Amino acid sequence: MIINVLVGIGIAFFAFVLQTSVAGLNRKIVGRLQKRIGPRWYQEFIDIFKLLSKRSVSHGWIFDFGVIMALGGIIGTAMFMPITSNIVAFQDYDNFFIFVYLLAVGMLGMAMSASGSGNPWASIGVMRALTTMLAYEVPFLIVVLTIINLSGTSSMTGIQIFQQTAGNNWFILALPLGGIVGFIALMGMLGKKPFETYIAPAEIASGPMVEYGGKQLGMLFILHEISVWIEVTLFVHLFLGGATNIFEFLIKYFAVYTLANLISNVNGRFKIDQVVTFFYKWPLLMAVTQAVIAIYFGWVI
Amino acid sequence: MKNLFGLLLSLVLGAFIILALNNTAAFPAFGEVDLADRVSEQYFTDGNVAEVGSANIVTAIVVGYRGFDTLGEVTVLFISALGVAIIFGEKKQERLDLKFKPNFMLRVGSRVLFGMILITSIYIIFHGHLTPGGGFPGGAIIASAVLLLYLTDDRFRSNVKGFKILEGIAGSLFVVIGLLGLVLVTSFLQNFLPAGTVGDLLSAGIIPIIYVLIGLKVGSEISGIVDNFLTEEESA
Amino acid sequence: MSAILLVAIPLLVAFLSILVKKYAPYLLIIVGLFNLVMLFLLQDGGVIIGGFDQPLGINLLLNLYSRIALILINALIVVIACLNIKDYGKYGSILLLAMAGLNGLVLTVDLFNFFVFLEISGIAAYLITSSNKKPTNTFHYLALGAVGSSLFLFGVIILYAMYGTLNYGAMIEAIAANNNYAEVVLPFTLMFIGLGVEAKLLPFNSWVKGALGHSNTMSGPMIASVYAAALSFVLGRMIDNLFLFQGTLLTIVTVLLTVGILLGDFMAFSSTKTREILLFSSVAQASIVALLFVNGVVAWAVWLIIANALSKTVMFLVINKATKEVGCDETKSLQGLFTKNILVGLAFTLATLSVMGLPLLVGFMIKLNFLTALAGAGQIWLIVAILIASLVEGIYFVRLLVKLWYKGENEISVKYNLSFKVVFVVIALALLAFGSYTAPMNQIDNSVDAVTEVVNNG
Amino acid sequence: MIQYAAIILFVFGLYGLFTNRNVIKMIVSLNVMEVGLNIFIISIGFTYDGIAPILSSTTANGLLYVDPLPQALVLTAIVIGVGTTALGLAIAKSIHKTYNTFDLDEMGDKE
Amino acid sequence: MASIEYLILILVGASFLAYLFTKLNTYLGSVFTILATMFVFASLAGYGFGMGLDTTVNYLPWFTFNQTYLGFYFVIIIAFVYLMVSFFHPYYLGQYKYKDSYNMLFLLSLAGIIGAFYTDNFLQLFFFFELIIWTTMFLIPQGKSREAAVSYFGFSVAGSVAMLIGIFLIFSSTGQLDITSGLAAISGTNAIIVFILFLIAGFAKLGAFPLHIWLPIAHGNAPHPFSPVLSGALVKLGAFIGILALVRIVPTANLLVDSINLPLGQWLVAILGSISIVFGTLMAIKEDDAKKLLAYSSMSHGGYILVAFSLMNSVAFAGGFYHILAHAIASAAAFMAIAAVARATGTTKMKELGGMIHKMPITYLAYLVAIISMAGIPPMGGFISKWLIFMAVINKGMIFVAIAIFFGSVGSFLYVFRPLAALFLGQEFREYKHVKEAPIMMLIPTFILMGLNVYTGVFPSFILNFINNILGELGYAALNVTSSSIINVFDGQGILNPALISLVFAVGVFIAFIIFILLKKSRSVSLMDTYTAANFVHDEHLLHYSVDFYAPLERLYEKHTNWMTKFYESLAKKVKEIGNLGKYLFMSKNIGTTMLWIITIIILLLWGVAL
Repeated sequence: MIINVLVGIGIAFFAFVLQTSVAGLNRKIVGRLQKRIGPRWYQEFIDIFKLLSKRSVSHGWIFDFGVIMALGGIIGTAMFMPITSNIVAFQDYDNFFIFVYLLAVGMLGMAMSASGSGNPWASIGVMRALTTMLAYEVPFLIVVLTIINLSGTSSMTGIQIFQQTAGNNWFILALPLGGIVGFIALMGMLGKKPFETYIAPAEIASGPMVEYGGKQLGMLFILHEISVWIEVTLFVHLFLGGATNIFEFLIKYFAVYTLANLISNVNGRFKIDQVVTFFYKWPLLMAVTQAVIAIYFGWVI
Repeated sequence: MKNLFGLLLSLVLGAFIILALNNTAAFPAFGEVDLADRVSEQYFTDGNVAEVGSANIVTAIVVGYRGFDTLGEVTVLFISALGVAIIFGEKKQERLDLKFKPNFMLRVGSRVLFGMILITSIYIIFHGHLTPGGGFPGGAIIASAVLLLYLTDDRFRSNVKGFKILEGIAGSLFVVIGLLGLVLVTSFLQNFLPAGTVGDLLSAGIIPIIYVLIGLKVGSEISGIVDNFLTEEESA
Repeated sequence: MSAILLVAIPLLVAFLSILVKKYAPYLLIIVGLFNLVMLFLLQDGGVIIGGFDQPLGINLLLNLYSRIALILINALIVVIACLNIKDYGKYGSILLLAMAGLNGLVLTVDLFNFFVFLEISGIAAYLITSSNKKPTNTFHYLALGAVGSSLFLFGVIILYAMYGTLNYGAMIEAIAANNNYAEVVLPFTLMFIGLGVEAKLLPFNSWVKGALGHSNTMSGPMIASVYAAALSFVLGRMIDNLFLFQGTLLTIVTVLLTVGILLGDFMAFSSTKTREILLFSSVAQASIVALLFVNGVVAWAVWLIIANALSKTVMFLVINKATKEVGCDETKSLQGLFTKNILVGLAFTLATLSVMGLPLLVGFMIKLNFLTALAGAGQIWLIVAILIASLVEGIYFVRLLVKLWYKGENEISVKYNLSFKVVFVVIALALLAFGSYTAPMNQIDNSVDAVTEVVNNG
Repeated sequence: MIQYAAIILFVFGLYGLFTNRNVIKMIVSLNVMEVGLNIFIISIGFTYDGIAPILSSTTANGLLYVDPLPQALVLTAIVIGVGTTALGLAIAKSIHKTYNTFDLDEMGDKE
Repeated sequence: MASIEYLILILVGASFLAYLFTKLNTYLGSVFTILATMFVFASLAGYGFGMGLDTTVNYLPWFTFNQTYLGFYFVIIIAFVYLMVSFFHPYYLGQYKYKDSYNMLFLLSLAGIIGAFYTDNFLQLFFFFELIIWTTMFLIPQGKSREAAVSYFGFSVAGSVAMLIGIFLIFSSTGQLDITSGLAAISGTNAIIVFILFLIAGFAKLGAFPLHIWLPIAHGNAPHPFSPVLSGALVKLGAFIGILALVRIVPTANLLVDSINLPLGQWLVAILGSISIVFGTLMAIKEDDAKKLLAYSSMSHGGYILVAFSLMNSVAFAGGFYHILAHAIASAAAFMAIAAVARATGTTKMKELGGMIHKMPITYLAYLVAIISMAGIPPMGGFISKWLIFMAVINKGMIFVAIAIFFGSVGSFLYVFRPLAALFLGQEFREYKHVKEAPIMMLIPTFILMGLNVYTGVFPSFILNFINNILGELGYAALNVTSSSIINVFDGQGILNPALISLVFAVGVFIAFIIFILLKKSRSVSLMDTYTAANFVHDEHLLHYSVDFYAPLERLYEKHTNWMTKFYESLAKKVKEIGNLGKYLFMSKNIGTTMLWIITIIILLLWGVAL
């Protein structure tokens, strides 16, 4: 049992390192796009460790406890996540719904501490984050419903194995509409440009993060990096057939994150109710038609 | 318009009732009534007639066989008189001025007529069990006599108190006779006096007594009602 | 010592009471108690009057059914008399006559005699309603009552013409022997409508709104519980034994009664005056009782009549006393009535719950059993109608209770003297006790009101 | 024939009650109805060659009598009619005292 | 050897004693109520689990009791909620008008509940069902509004009337009056009608979609200590009736679409359940009064229960049963926390409250634990039941129900967070400076409920084993539950080990805590000292964001939120109109109309004979 926990912590640390470096690389790529060199690839590490070393301000015990609970929740979720179809901390216990709900614990912790800080902008930011979550969650879960229903299992490794078996191909090909909806939902989860209203710096003083500084902000950055890793790995395992070895995983991971980042950089930003109406119009429609086609008529490419 | 519709509807109702009665075989057509298949045939058997002893079979039924109905009926009149009194309230009453001043001749003449009317009513009451009539018509005639006095004399006030007492006593005597029947013989209102021979004055047991009581009661009640109608509160 | 005394003694005392005006109410109470004592001593059986047996003379019948009815009527009249000695003293003799009339009505087994007693109790009822000081309503009641009893007489005469007898038992045998349904429709319709007017069945009871809408502590309980109970008993006996309900007659009567139940409750739901709510609910209850008799559920109809009579007495007494002191019976003006007098409030609530048919109260046991009996007879649609009506009834009664228990804007203080409280508590406890201990309720069965020919003299 | 006339009279009484709004007229139509009914009751007992049910010493037995029972009943019915009419008129008088009109419509508004 | 009949008699006796004691002194009466409920709960828990209560009857001859696992499951939950709530009585009863009748009716309704669930006879079930309705109905007007009692009573009696019609339909068609054989015996169209009638009763009591108007009115305005009972315990009665219909009646309706393999009846119930989830969530997000918000949440959780019991397989049933327990505890805890705040501040409106955490931290923790369970987040019980329901729905592949369920679970996160942020967190208002934490007696139940929430979330095996007994009794395959995890029956792959999840979560928090401790200690600063972009604010009310918390979301559906209430109001108006029509037709002052009716009826009746 102890070994599994240690492996889990290893996975969580690996997640942090991988995502921070990939984020650094992406900053370089986006720089290149805008005809500038862009910062060093390890710039993200520097920012985080600079923040962690600073002495900051605290607005009461709930302010700190919320951050700890948030980061703890995200680390716990990451420990469950399988990297490839054979590297996983807790065999058979990596059920899909654990990730959806443990992410919610992270969200709850951050929301609590933000509201506890006493700054109205933080509460408004939290409200926006929750509304966006309500928006992208439902279409995403419908597509996942189709995947679980087809693959017959709700554990992540099971779904990977199902896609890797000879007969059927990746879900992004098998369920094209589902893949598109999954990617749009991923953009929402990551808070990339079109759906960035709740954490965008230009919006009301970067929403929930307004009162943080120093180690709290650093910890929130770590939280952000690990949650991005979880969401992207989820997308990889669900739609791109997971990975048999670590290198395949890294390539797929890098491809998905860079694509999402590139799309994000060319987009504007939705207002909050536009986000909700957008998600409940096209993505939900596509997800439902995909589900109806896949489950009722059984046409899976 | 509404009246026309009402008339039409009532005519339809009447027609329906008539047709319904025609269609039912058991309902005897007018006139072809056969006493045999009715209970009233037994009223004529000699045994029963002798037992009740009243020549006038209707009176035999009214007071003899179905005396309880008559008791009920007398109560109806009693309660109407009582009701009329209550509705007009208990305060002292005085004559309603009818703006009609009778002259002397009328006032005296009516006194004479009053006596004659009384005699006829007494006759009718006492011969109840022999000839048609009896307590009720007799009482009504007494009341009409009192009404005559009221109409002809605008200051005349009958002795209301007296009528009330007479009414009360007559009614209770009627019930007492009934109870005597229960005590002396077997059942309420049963004839405990000898029936006598059919046809002569002192026959048919308690029937004439009851009829006299009824006559007195009806007479006093109706005149009480007449008094109530022709008076109004004391405007003092 | 025969059942005739139950009618004769009140009549005798009534005739004497006009001589001694002041003591009429006390005489009434004495006679009432005497009747109650008599009722426990008399044994069952027929009574001959005038010395002649059944076909010629009139006879009365005292069986368990009429004994229950008489005990209920006399007891309630005594209770109402005791409570109204002070302000309605002068109606003592009227109540005596009403008692005589109702006793006669229940006892007699002769149709014409039944008509006479119907008339006596009717006129007594008109005079009782005249105590409300609303002559137009009394006139309305008188006119309808007269029409009703004339129709009834018409029906009786047609029956006499057909079968030659006026006695109940003989008539039933003659009809059974003849067994021709078509010819019996006309008399039974007329008699049913005649009785329907008095028993407050729906299309014929427009007088109820006037009579009970402005009732007082004497006329309210008298009309709503004593007269209603007596007429229901009598109507029930006639429906069960005499009336031959088949074919179109049965369907139309059932439709009339069901519409009566539903509309009664809807009308109560839509009215805001408290007395109107109570009177419409008693219209609905009367139709339910009639419906039960038509479907042969006699035992539980009897208990329903008793329970309704008791609860309506309490409710009308409470509301009429409050209206007299407050002046207006709108639910808004009576708000917060029970905040001061908790005991009266408790009794009123228990009575209302029993009428609604909620557990722990006798009303529930009765409702459940008669519905089961109806289900046994396969009358699902009647059950649906009754239950929907009881749902609407539940809502408007709760709306009333909630208003009465909690203070409104203006403060009202109504004082109930001790005798009122004693009566309320006794009735409320009876409703509660029989709600759980229902053993005695199962003694009587559906044949309780059969008119038997047993005759013994005296 | 008289029986049909009686029924029609009864129905006219009902019609009177049904359309009139004047209290006195209603009492009158009530009486018309009761008279119609009483005549009907009498007509029930009538036989064509029947004589009045009075036994007199001169008449031999074996004669055909009219049915005495309806006549007894009608006696009671008439008296009851009188009772109700008396009460009705009393109430009419008290109505007149309070609303000083006999027409039910006019007094409708003075609740 | 406790017997059910003794329990009921003791409770009835205790209720009268409570009436007398409360007349003497409120505190004494309430403590007596607590002892009475505790005694009943203890004897129930002691003997009940092993079905040990004897069912002999000697004082109430016509009652027959029998024990079922299903009945006991409900009784123990409801009795537990009653016990927890009774701790609140000493502090709240002071300000109510009819204190003594409060305690009496409280115990009487508990007696009704015990009777209702321990019977196999329909009429007896109806007897206790109605007893509960009217005893609780009299408690509601003691709170803020009077009309609440009327609408509560109206809908509950509508439900019980439907049930009674169903019972009599069964009785007239099969002659059976006991539940198990009665429900099994009916078939054909009767079965469908009874199914619908029982569901109307279930929906009315659960406050599910078509019959939900009374829920926010009754729960929102009920007296503070009574709302937890209303939403935690009494709503479960509807679930019980719903189970009778959905599980016991053999479905005869044809299958809708073969791929969903659900009978039409069950499918419609699932759709209605999902509509009430969505409707409840949307209305809860918009609600400003905390208690009304929680009422809408009970409505949407009622929808979950209905969906769970309409999927006809053991995993869904297990999820449904577990959800009944989890929701009962969570909503009772949440309502009690709000009640504690309401006692201290006097209002439950979120506009007027803020920053309660600083003065009432324990109540805050209780509320936090409760809403984590309500939102279905892992360490708490709500997650397991929601997980089971999700797995069942996904396996059945019902898409539209799935939309509603996912929307409901995410939406529940939104509306439970709203009171947390607006009520507890945010700025601390000046006027609530004097507010103290709830007294010890009130904190005992909150601690117990917190512990129970966590226990049901982390070690579900004991409860799931008991639920397996129920499933066995209902004739469904048991769920294979090992000591630590639930093996999902569908594919053997979906395994859930709640203990492991909590452990991993704890490890994560521990790591985060170490990171936090190692770094420099941050300077603590007052709540007013926040980044306000240079405009200086003195009044903390301005810095507290709580009004229209989800403004952008509310704007989307603001206009058409009360069409259901309008429907019921028009229904009531229709009945009034029919009443007035009846008065005009039959009760008019002139005698002509009645005469008209008499004449027409005679003509009608003579139609056959005369012509």
